[in-house]
Amino acid sequence: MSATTEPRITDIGPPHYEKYLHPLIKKNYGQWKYHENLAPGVYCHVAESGDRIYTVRAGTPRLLSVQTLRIFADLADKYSGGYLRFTSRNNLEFLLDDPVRIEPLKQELIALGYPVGGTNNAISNIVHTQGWIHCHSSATDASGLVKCTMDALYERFTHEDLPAKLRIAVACCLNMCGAVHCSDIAILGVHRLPPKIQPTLPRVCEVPTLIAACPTGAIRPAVVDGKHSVTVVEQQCMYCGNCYTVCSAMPMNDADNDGLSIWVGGKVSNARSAPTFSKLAIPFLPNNPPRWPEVVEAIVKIVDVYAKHARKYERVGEWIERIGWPRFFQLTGFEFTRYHIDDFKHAALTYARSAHVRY
Amino acid sequence: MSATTEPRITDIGPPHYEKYLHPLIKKNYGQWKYHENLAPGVYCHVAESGDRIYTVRAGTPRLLSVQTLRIFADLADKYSGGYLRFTSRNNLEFLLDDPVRIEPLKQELIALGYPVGGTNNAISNIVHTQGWIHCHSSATDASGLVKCTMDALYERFTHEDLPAKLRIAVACCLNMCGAVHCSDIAILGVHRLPPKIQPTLPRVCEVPTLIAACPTGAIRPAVVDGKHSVTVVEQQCMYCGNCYTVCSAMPMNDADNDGLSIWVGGKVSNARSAPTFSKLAIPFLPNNPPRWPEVVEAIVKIVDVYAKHARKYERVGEWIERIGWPRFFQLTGFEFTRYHIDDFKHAALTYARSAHVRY
Amino acid sequence: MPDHKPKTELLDELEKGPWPSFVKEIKSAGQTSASAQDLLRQLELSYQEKKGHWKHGGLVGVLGYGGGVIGRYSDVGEQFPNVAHFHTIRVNQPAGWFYTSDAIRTLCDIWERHGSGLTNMHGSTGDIILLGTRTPELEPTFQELAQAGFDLGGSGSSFRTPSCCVGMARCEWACYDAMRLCYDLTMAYQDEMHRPPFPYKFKLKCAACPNDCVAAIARSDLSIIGTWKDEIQVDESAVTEYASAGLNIQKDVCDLCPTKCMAWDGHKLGIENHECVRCMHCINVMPKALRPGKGRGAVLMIGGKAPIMQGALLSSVLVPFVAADELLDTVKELLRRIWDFWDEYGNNRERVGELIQRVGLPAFLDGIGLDPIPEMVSAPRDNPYIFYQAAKDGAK
Amino acid sequence: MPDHKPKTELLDELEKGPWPSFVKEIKSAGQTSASAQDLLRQLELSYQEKKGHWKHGGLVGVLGYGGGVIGRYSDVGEQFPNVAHFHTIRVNQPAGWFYTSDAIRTLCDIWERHGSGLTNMHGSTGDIILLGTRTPELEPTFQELAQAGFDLGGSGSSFRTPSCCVGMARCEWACYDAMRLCYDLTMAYQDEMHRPPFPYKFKLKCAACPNDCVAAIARSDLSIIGTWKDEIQVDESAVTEYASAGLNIQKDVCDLCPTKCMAWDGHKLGIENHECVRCMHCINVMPKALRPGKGRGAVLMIGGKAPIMQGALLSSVLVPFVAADELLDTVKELLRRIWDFWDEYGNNRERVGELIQRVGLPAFLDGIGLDPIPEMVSAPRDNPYIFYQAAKDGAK
Ligand code: SRM
Ligand code: SRM
Ligand code: SRM
Ligand code: SRM
Ligand code: SF4
Ligand code: SF4
Ligand code: SF4
Ligand code: SF4
Ligand code: SF4
Ligand code: SF4
Ligand code: SF4
Ligand code: SF4
Repeated sequence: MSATTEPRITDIGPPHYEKYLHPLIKKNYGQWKYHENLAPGVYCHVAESGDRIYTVRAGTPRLLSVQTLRIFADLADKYSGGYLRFTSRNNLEFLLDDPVRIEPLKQELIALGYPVGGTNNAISNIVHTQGWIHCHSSATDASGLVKCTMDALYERFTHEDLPAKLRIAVACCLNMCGAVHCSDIAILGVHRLPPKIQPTLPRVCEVPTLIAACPTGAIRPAVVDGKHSVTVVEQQCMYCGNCYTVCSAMPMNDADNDGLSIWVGGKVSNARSAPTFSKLAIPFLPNNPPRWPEVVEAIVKIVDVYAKHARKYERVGEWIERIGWPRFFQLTGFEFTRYHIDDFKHAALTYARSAHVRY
Repeated sequence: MSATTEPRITDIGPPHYEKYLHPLIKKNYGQWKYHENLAPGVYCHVAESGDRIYTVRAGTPRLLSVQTLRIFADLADKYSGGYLRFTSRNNLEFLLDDPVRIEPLKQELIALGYPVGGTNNAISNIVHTQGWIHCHSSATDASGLVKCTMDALYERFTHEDLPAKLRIAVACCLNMCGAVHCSDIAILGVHRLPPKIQPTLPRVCEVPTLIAACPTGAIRPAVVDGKHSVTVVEQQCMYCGNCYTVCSAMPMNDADNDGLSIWVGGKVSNARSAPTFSKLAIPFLPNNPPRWPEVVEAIVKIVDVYAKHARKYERVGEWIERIGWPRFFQLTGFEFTRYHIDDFKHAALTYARSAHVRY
Repeated sequence: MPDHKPKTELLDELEKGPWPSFVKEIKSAGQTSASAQDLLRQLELSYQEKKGHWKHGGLVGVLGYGGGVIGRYSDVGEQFPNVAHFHTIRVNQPAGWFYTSDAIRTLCDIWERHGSGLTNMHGSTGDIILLGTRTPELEPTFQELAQAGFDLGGSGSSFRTPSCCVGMARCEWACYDAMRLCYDLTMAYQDEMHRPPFPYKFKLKCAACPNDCVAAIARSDLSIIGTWKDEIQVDESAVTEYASAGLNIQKDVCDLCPTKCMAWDGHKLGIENHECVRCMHCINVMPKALRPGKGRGAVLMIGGKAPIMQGALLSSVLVPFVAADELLDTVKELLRRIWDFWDEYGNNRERVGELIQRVGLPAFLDGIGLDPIPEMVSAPRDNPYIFYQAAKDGAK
Repeated sequence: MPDHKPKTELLDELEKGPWPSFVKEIKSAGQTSASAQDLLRQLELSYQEKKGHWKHGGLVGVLGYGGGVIGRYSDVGEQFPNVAHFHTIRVNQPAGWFYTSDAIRTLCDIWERHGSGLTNMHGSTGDIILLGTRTPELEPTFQELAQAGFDLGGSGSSFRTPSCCVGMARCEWACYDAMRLCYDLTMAYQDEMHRPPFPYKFKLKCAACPNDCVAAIARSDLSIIGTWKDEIQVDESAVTEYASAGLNIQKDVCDLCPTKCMAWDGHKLGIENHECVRCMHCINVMPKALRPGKGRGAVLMIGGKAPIMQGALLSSVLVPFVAADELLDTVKELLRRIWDFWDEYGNNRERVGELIQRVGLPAFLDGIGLDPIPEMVSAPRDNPYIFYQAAKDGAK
């Protein structure tokens, strides 16, 4: 350590957000009065002061190149004084003080291939994860699934004609990086074979840690070629991949058996009903890149049936709760199987414990 | 075995019920059209044929001497052609074809000390168990608790002025012989000390059976004086008494620590809301025979608060569900303690998992 | 007869007050029964000490039966010799708890001769409880009961005495003949009732409509709850009568319907029957105007029980609808399969509901040969821990 | 630069269709980045084989930090050398994801110099994700970011990058200043974020009202959800406007209120505020007429997480209300106690919600010194398996 070297900068935290706020937002911070939805993808927030800020929202693939980001920056300079933000669902928002610029911005965005919409009762962007782009755990690709699903639901993004908000999420393995477990519709990558234990465990893979990692106690100590290792009781494995997370010598990938499951009826907001988990709709669909037709068909089916049957303000789960799960399976034509019946820890609490039955 | 002895009669089952049915009931069996509530304790059922059968219901202590039963038989002969029945809550019902006899029967019942009522939105008889009368498991006496509680609620039996039905049950230990676990209000006898293991286990008490009997795994094998026995890890014991049920050498009774807990909001019917379990209201009240004033006071409090605040048709649990548990504790003045928070198997599912909060 | 007036200061307090007193009952039995007197004395001691005085029951019973009697011994038998042995006899009640005065007197006479003269009318399971006698009296009591047409009920790891609501005998809502089904099933399983064949007790209760006046869903391993498949029968003019009599149909009926499938426009009551969950509320409120549909039967539910030992369970849907005339056969066939599975896989003292919880409903359904259907669950699983089978058996 | 046009028949299919294509993004980065090109090639292979090609990550990072970088290696590195090492850098986003065009360009320039030129805007936790670089580039990237005012986010068993909704910056419903709280807490725990001190990850998210636009309740160990204590603010004339504009207030508002605490008589909207659970529905439907009350703050909720390993959890109520101006101090004090307890009793890889589930909420409350209150549970226990303590310590 020499006194002359410049001190290395650490622990400065993120930039302070105020630097990036539109002056009109800084002025009216915490003083907003109400908002109006001017068109799909376009909001106007009105402050107590009478000031108005206009938001134009566009869909993105989330995976963005620096080239594209620079285009967004240029658009911001051109239309919104250089101010932009991203939403919690990876949409892009431009913040305008002049309503006259809304339409030209929209047109330019659309021309560039970025759809304007996703607000109000539209289907917004799909929250998703890494998939084959960057993760070792993935049973499928996330970006590809998002692309083909949103292609099919494009009109639902640019129009706000659903009974309520509808949030879709994709996660490529049971770790569920995102809010797949609480989404109106979720696509979840699943493995269906136990880990293939490699002949020798690397040093980081400690046997007790491995045993503790298994939610069902399927992992047992074993001695292989005189070395401490483990075996998996296959009947007890439900392919969660947690052992693989803690030890690279337990890979799960399998081209034929990996695939997708579809979940429905979760939500996060406290509006009306309490936040709730997504429930199993389809236990398995094949991994069929590049366009996963079976998955897309199933999602579109759910959205269409929901759009047709739900009442205004009813989220997917609230609608199913009202009509009952048997009718959901009837209306969608999805098969109800043994897999739909929970058999994990709190399973018995999901059995139908009343004589309330619909015919 | 000699061919001359009369064959011993076995496995004949109960008498066929038809023998005991009032002719008017036999005639209109399955052909009832509707019923009317003529007065507390008095029903009229009208058949498709136009026939009418009148029911007069009276409360009993359930524990009945042959002397009293003969009095009931005499009343039946005098007023109802000899036909009578008991209800699923241990009330007595006389079945009359002549409405003129209703009033005299009522008067005679009341004069004999058997209150007429318990129908409709009255508090009916308390379903209960053996207690110190006949059971080895009991943490309290059931009959005594019923007597003092019903003395205090007498007017609620003879009047039908509650918002809905209100069912009370008493059980003298966690075996809950009855429907304590699904009652509007339940009084439950509890132990609060671990079993006192006797020095030597009788032969029927097998150690593996004992270990398996404990829901929390508190029982461990031990060798005492060279003999196979068990110990109890006191921190893990929650005094359920199941070990005592399977082995007499693990008695639980303790004059100072046994007592009562109060539970509310359970129901059995499918009317409106699904059947549901009773929830803990008061974790412990002392065993204070002969009149258990603390228990009676608590029950009366719950009934009064419910009567005052619930809406028509709302069962106790439905009412609390609407106003929220915090308000229930406020209104009754009962203390909310650590014991109210579940810590058994599915405990985590009872935590408040939404931002729905009342202030 | 010893001293006719035991000193019972504490219990005497319980003769006061308007509700009929069990102490009076014990005293009244005590007029002719020494054991009733000693019961009172022992009970007074319990009240003083805040402690029961009964020992763990032993195995007592009648010849050839493995149940029906609860053995009971006092731990202060020297002090109260007449209750040193004080066994209870469970007598199978007539379905619906109907009696004639003669039947009552017959029971009283037998019990006065052979026991304490004290009864419970009835026990929580439904039996006539004859409360307290000595071992030598058991067989004679049993034989006299049998002569009079009565038999013992269940105890131990047996098929327990079934019970049922009053149903068709006096209720307009009965969707199947609960008393008859209860009787027929009781007769069908006399052997299972009297010679305990199971890992633990098995209870069955019949409620003829969803009001469940026998608490079947909470207290029986197999709960048979009446319901209907078609449309609620509506008598329009009676609806109008209720409205003009002051019933607030919107508030008291429609708003409380759990599925909000009813509409009232001030004149006509509309019901979207395919949304109705057959809860009974509207029918309960307007018995003259509404009635269950005509396509009647029952939903079969499995697993109800008290807390010991894995926690209490309400029964859950096993078969959402069985037509009334197919009930007996269907229930018998199902019971055979359920009992086989329980027999093979159930642990000692494991109720069938707990077994299902342990092995999982899908495995149980496999075992008894039923297909999974969405009516069996309140919602499909929300956790992704799925035991895929096809994959296990090899890729497909 | 090798071949500018990798053959990607399958991925090319994903350039078709109206939704913006991530394949186009990778190709566009590929114009200047060899690793983006190899990423595309490896991805094409994955699409052909239906199988990922990333190996388990190793421990890589920047000096003095224990997190912020996700190590990643290809298992077909010989084939695609430019992604043989392909680590991700997590950069802590500005609160609310607000940027200026300059800030964006600065990030782009740094990342173009040091990495693949690919990003995620943003990662699910909230970070700016810089997708793919080699180990030697990590430290230089980090230092250039720092010069530009950016720092790394969390990974591993650390305090993870907090995130928040847009809140007061552009939402009329914000009940506390979520962006500010998020920023202040991020700054307060730089050490916990950069040098993993915990048994496992710990996430915190701030939603300024119960609509929870950052899914805090589902995805954060500590979820701070704005709410109010007093009465909903009503602008009567605006209500009338909604009604005359055709809103069916009875059906669309009152009937959907979860506690049915609203009444509409065609003229006036009544709200029984003490029954209101602050769900937001009525306010959402009539933003011009209704607003949260003035006594604002937040409910603190604990334990939200994804399924691994004991099953997913939604956060549950820990403190039902903290006034807005006390939030920072209260949260810091609570975090200290929670982390102490977790540190002492948590197992390796046990989220705090799972710890609470294992030891029980009462024990957790004891540990952090909070009193139990009924707001913490949806209902009191229904099983009678109570661990009485007073009795354990001796009779009382
Ligand atoms: C911009 C954003 C916050 C942010 O900081 O980025 C946001 C902004 C707004 N939300 Fe949101 N919500 C945002 C994510 C969410 C999320 C989180 C999520 O989807 O992962 C939720 C919870 C979703 C759920 O329950 O699963 C969410 C649940 C709501 C709700 C409740 C809807 C419901 O009935 O359940 C409202 C109220 C409404 O829409 O009536 C709402 C309303 C709003 C309003 C109208 C608030 C306002 O007055 O400004 C904003 C515009 C809404 C719109 O997009 O239609 N926002 N909102 C997020 C936009 C995401 C996107 O690009 O689509
Ligand atoms: C006689 C009896 C059946 C029997 O076979 O013995 C019976 C008989 C009737 N019940 Fe019941 N119920 C009887 C026990 C029950 C039980 C079981 C129990 O209490 O253990 C229940 C379930 C209670 C629960 O949910 O916890 C029960 C829940 C109902 C209900 C649903 C009430 C509700 O809103 O939840 C009705 C409908 C009503 O009252 O509107 C009902 C209605 C009726 C009607 C009106 C049916 C009819 O049309 O005849 C009968 C007279 C009711 C009354 O007593 O006011 N009966 N009824 C039982 C009388 C017990 C007693 O002496 O008090
Ligand atoms: C007599 C009776 C209580 C009463 O006063 O009415 C009774 C009394 C006893 N019950 Fe019970 N149970 C009685 C109905 C019930 C009911 C209610 C029912 O059947 O509808 C239940 C709850 C429903 C259920 O079975 O789950 C019930 C749940 C238990 C349990 C807990 C079972 C469980 O799985 O949770 C035990 C413990 C056991 O079996 O070891 C039990 C055990 C006992 C024992 C045999 C005590 C023991 O630990 O061995 C009691 C004998 C008392 C005695 O000396 O007379 N008793 N018991 C009831 C039977 C009378 C009859 O035949 O009509
Ligand atoms: C990058 C990201 C997904 C994305 O594409 O956005 C991600 C990627 C990974 N997550 Fe995640 N998680 C990401 C947000 C989440 C979220 C969402 C959130 O934070 O709001 C969750 C659910 C919430 C939660 O934490 O419970 C999440 C739940 C998990 C879990 C399961 C944790 C659990 O307790 O259930 C794991 C497994 C683990 O920690 O070992 C996990 C593990 C991983 C690892 C590190 C893989 C592993 O097994 O070690 C992934 C690295 C992928 C890679 O190579 O880049 N990731 N992960 C997200 C972080 C970006 C960011 O910093 O902004
Ligand atoms: S969901 Fe699984 S596969 Fe996808 S990014 Fe997260 S850990 Fe990786
Ligand atoms: S995949 Fe999951 S269930 Fe299977 S062995 Fe690994 S940790 Fe256990
Ligand atoms: S509840 Fe307990 S003490 Fe009472 S009769 Fe049943 S087993 Fe005996
Ligand atoms: S009383 Fe219950 S918890 Fe305690 S040792 Fe006995 S069986 Fe176990
Ligand atoms: S359960 Fe139904 S059918 Fe049986 S008595 Fe009760 S209301 Fe009548
Ligand atoms: S029976 Fe119940 S669910 Fe059906 S219409 Fe009547 S109130 Fe509604
Ligand atoms: S959570 Fe509430 S305050 Fe925050 S953006 Fe959403 S609606 Fe507005
Ligand atoms: S916020 Fe929700 S609970 Fe409160 S009044 Fe409005 S709709 Fe009802």
